[in-house]
Amino acid sequence: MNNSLLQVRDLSKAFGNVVTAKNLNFSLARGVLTSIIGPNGAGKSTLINILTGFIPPDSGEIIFQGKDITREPIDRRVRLGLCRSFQVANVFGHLSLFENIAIPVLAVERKAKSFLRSVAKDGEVRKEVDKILDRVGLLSQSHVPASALSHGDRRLLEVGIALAARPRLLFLDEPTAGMNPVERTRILQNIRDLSAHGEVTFVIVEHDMDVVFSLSERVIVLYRGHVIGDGTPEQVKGNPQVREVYLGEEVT
Amino acid sequence: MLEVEKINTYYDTSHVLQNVSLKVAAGQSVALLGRNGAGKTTTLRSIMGLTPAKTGSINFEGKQIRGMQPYEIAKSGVSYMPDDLRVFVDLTCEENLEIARRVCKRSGHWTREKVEELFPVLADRRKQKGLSFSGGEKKMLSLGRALMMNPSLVLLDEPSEGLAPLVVRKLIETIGEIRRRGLTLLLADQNLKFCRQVCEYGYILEKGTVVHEGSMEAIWANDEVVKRYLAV
Amino acid sequence: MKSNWKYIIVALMLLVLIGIGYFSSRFVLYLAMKIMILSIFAMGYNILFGRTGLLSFGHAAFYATGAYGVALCSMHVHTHPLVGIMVGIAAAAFLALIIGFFCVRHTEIYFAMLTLAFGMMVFSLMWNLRDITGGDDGLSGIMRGSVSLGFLKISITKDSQFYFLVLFFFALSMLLVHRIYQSPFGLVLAGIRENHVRTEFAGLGVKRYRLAAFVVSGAFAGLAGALGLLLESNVTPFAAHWSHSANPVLVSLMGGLQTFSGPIVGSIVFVLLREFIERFTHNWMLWFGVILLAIILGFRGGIVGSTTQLVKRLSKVS
Amino acid sequence: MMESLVHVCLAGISAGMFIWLVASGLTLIFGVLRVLNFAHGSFYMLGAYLCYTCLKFLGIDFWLGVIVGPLAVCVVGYVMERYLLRQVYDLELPYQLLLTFAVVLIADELVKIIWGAGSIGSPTVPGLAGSVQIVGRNFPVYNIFIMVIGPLVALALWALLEKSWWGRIIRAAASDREMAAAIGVRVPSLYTGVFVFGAWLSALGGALAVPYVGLLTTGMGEAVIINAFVVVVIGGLGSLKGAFLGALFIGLLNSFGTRFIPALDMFLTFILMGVVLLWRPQGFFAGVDR
Amino acid sequence: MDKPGIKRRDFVKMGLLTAAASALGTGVMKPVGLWAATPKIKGPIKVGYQAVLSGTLAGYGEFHKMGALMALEEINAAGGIAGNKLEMEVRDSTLAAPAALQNVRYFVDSWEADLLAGVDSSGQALAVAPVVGQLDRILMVTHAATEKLTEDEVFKKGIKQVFRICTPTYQDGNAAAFVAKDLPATTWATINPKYEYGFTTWNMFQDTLGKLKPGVKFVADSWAPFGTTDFRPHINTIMDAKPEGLYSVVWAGELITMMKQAQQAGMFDKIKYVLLPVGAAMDVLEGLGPEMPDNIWISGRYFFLYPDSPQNKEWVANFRKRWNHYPAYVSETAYSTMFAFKKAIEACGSKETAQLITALEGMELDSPAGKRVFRKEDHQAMYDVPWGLTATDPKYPFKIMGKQVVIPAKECFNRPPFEGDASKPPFKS
Repeated sequence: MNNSLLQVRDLSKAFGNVVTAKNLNFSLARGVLTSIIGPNGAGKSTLINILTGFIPPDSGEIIFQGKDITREPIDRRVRLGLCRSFQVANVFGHLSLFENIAIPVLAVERKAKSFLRSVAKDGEVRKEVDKILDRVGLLSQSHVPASALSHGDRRLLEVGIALAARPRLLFLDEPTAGMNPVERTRILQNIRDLSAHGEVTFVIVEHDMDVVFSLSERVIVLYRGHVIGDGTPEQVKGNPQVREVYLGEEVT
Repeated sequence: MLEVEKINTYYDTSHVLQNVSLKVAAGQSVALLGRNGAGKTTTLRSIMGLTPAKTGSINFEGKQIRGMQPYEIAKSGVSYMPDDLRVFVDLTCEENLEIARRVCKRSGHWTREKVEELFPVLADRRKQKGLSFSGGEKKMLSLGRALMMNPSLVLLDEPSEGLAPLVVRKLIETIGEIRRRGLTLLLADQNLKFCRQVCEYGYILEKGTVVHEGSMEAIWANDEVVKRYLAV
Repeated sequence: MKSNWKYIIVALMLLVLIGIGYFSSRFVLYLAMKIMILSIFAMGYNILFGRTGLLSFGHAAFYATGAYGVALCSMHVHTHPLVGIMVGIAAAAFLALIIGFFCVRHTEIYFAMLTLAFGMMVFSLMWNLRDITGGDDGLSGIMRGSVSLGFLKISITKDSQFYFLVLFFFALSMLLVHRIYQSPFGLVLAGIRENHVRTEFAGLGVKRYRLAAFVVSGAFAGLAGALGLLLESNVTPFAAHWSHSANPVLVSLMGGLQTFSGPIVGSIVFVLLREFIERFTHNWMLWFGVILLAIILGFRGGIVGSTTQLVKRLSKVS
Repeated sequence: MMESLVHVCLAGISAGMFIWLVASGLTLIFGVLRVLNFAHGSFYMLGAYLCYTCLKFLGIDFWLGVIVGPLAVCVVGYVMERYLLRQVYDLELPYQLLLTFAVVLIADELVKIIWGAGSIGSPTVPGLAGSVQIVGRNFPVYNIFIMVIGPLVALALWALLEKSWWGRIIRAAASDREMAAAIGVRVPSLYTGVFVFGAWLSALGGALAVPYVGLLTTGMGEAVIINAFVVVVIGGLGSLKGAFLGALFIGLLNSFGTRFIPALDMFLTFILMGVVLLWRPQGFFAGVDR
Repeated sequence: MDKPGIKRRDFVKMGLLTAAASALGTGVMKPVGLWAATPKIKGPIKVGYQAVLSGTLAGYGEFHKMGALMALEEINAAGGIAGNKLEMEVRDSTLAAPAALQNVRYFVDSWEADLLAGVDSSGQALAVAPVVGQLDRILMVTHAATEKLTEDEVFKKGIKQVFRICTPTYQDGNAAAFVAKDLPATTWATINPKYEYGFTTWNMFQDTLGKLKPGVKFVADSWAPFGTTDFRPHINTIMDAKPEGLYSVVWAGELITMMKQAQQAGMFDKIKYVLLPVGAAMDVLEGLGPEMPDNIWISGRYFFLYPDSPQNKEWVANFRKRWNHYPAYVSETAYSTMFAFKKAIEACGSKETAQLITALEGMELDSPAGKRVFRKEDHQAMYDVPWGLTATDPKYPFKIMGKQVVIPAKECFNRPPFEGDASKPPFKS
């Protein structure tokens, strides 16, 4: 278990009488690109929300890099290296791309509290921001406000912000939704590169099966708060239960 | 009955629907298929006028309804069951049903008694507020509310989602019952098998455009399409 | 090109202000000081309101604290205006820290109502602690001591002398606020306004930054209050009343919320408008209300915001 | 002591009912339209002045004044919603506050121009002028009347919202505006209707306040609006039951506070407001409501 | 974001430049005395008048205006002051100190007023006094009553530019005690405004009455904040204490409300002796109409039926003809202010402040309210105001001051120099 980055023990969460996570147990290994899939309402988003601190679980523990973070606030988790991107592009609308990326960069470099130095003049920050903007292919639009971006570009920016926080473990919630093929290729290439470097361990929640199966080393299938499939893409593809929930149960 | 032609819909600047066209004939039941985020919900919302389409035309019973207010569209005979159901939590079950009939002022087959006949559980919970309903009950209530408007076209978003197999089977029967009353259906669902049971024709959406259309049987038989756009 | 223009505008403005200090009549000086003091209040306030997106209805409490701070300091401790101003700022910032600690737990209307409640508590404290604050009569006749810098003693007794002290603090505040807006801290605040969830997920404790913004804006309110006291040599508890808190809100909205110069332009319009309307009619509130309506309905984004957009549109056309 | 306690209670309840009459409209408007209407106090003032005018100059009976005055205010409410507020629904809260604030300035000044600047002592209402003796001390009949009217208005509002179809539609639109539109509710018209109705309630409060306060002044709206705001906040923004109980509570708190801890006076109200917002932002009586 | 083009260094430079200019300015600059007084009477004589014209007390401003305007018309019709036209501008003081200060500065520095008058609240008067001193213009206070204005600002701090034509708090506090000492009541209570005016007058009343009639008890005090519309809790407090006498300086609209509510609660059945030092204000009497109970002790800063002199009668008649109103006390003080100015200017032949101060100090003025003398030490106008019991008179649609007693001002006003044995009203031991 040394290689385990994040461990989830007996995690449960219910909203009223709707159970969205029921005694979940799994661990995520460092460097293993994992996908979480499942039909609508399977509890994928809730799971990410719980793991990243957005929603407190009813019971269970979350261990990140050997540290119990179940009760840690969001910003602490982020600083420990646990970050996420959002399903709907969740960017700073009126701010320029540079500023969008600069916010997490400043947080990482612990410069966010400084109130008299100019952000624009900080060479280190500039370099880091430019590097990330370049990586997601938006460097040329550095001064454009995020709200003026196309949908796909905004998703790229979204992932860029998440990356800028220098996470060890990064949850990407539908990173390619609404992207055109070029953008999609770029983002996938990025994920592959970073994953191969071992800098970031990715966990992806996706509906696009092409993405899931071309990227992942491991796939976890959730259904109604339970894990109903877990393994390599091939294993999951062959799992009859998984096929069942995806195409609908036999109803005749 | 319903002719959607090349509509384009945006959320802010993101171009969600791109030249979506589809047709629903009177009495027909049509499925919108596709994975999450493909644009199914947006298509239904555009027809309902909730997220108005910027360009294109939506023709309903010979009338252009694109650009009309949602309440006008509702009064002209389109009703809508959203995927998140959205029953009025502050109203009792009975009020939820009756309000639709009263506001819409369309007469027809559906009365509260008929709806309660269709979903007996609603009769049991007549005086309870919508807040206390379980997911399945809310679904029936939301569907019942849509019927109470006595529409000629019903838009159903994810009717089978989150329902146990037994309930899905019941739902198929119910939809059959509804259709016998002469209603036209346009439903968006991910569950191919379910759609096959209740619809004749299907459109597959992917990234905001229609990528495939055909009779449900043809879609069902087309393994490649299913694999590519719908399955794991 | 564009940046040069802004540089020139600021330089021109300062030149004009210096010119006013030397050549204009005492009433113009007085109005200019009022405008500058209100600008300091509003610029600081806008760090919280326009920048961080939090609407406070209690900032008059900090203004009043700054004013009472100077008054009490010069009555009981020392008449040095700079010492008084420091005391005023410190007192206001400290109060803002305490009140802010509770208020930043909420946002939007709950935040506004909470600041209203705390502001009115401060108001009634100032009203009731008669031995210290002079009750509703307030403290008056606080004379300005001279600014002594050890080797140099500058008299500010006359308005024409005091003007330059106000101008100095106005320029300093502009510089500071501008720096804050350019700084990482300012950027984080804008991030909180745009998307506080995302800011949290950038690894930043949003509440602490909100509190910091609250304290900084409270400190500016304190500075404004301190200068206001030195100008008027008087303060009453009404300075802490919620209706006084409405002033910076009005000024920011009139000028333009998300602009640096909005509060300044708003202050100019606010003070001059009132002054001019009153010269024509005793029903000044009626016309003030009508003009306010026109600004809200006609100039969304405030005067500065709308003008900038108009200029942009025109320059695109040509 | 008994005598004192009873009268402190009575004073508190009647004051509470009086606040309630004003706060009910404010709560209703906030609950449905999500607009904090600063100009609510102006409706109150206009209601009072118009009722007074009917009473004094047109020679109409007070009761007719209570009906006619608020109805005239409805017209003002209609114009304000239709031509002003509707422009700013999509803008942020501060703009709405500013707009309604501008209306307050205009209304105050217009009242001054029309009715004059001085405060006007109002005539008493025939039939409700006297006092009755309750445990050794006089208590005005009119206050008893207010104590009856308050709950009656609450009851009528409750019946309207819970039992009438219009009320159900309002509740539906309040809980889900978009879905209400999708079942055929003309939401903009409904909003106008609710706003006008809220204005009517406030003006009714103003009309009934004429004999209660005994005085009409420009700016009388501002005097009640803060208390009404406090009530709306501690009742849980938008909850009518909460506002009713909140008003009663504030009335009693003021009465007992003035009698037994006079040093705190308005401090008390704002401490309560702060505590409620920190401790139960959903409203002091949220549990009671649902 | 904003002003991205401005480089840091540029901004610093600009700051330094400003700082340098500031230093230079304070060191070298001498203000140009545009406002310096004219050596001889030249051109019109301008009076800047401020009173509250908005909010709940706006009615007072209107009454100020009526009196001042009437005087202005009369003076100009009779050839002005020393042959010069009298001009007046009226501004809204909004009852707030900052507005009062701005008005004063506007009048003097922009409109170039020669004289100032008005001011309603004590807070405003105290705020304005030092500024008036700096601006060196005469200010005649026509409504604000705080004794601190004349004792502290004029007498102690020597702000000689300030005068007051209306009665101060002594009339409301001390004079009331003189009335109370002859009443059989031995226990007194108050509902008073919860601000300095209320506190001061109640203290004066207690002090003076305590000395005039040892053994009286003050059994309850209830303090109504500004803007109180519901006095019932306060009435309960008082009734619980069962006093024989009630003293209250609650004024204007609030007094109307209080009286109505006290009447309803039957308070006047139980408390027979009620003293309302500002109850004889016309807005109160007219506002209450027949609802004002009989036999309540009322006074004011002027009451239109006193003195019974031809001058007063004629004035009241003229006022009614001009405005269709009975004159309020602020109308009288505003009116008399203009004539005080006229007399002083004509006496010294100048509108220069220093000379006017000398002319005004000790000056006697025959006014509708009777003979006024501006006390030299503290610039307080000494004149007598009646106290009386409310009574019904079929000639008037409101209660008037019936049986009247007059406590001479010099009996009940504090005497300069305000310290030592003579600091209290002279007691007939």
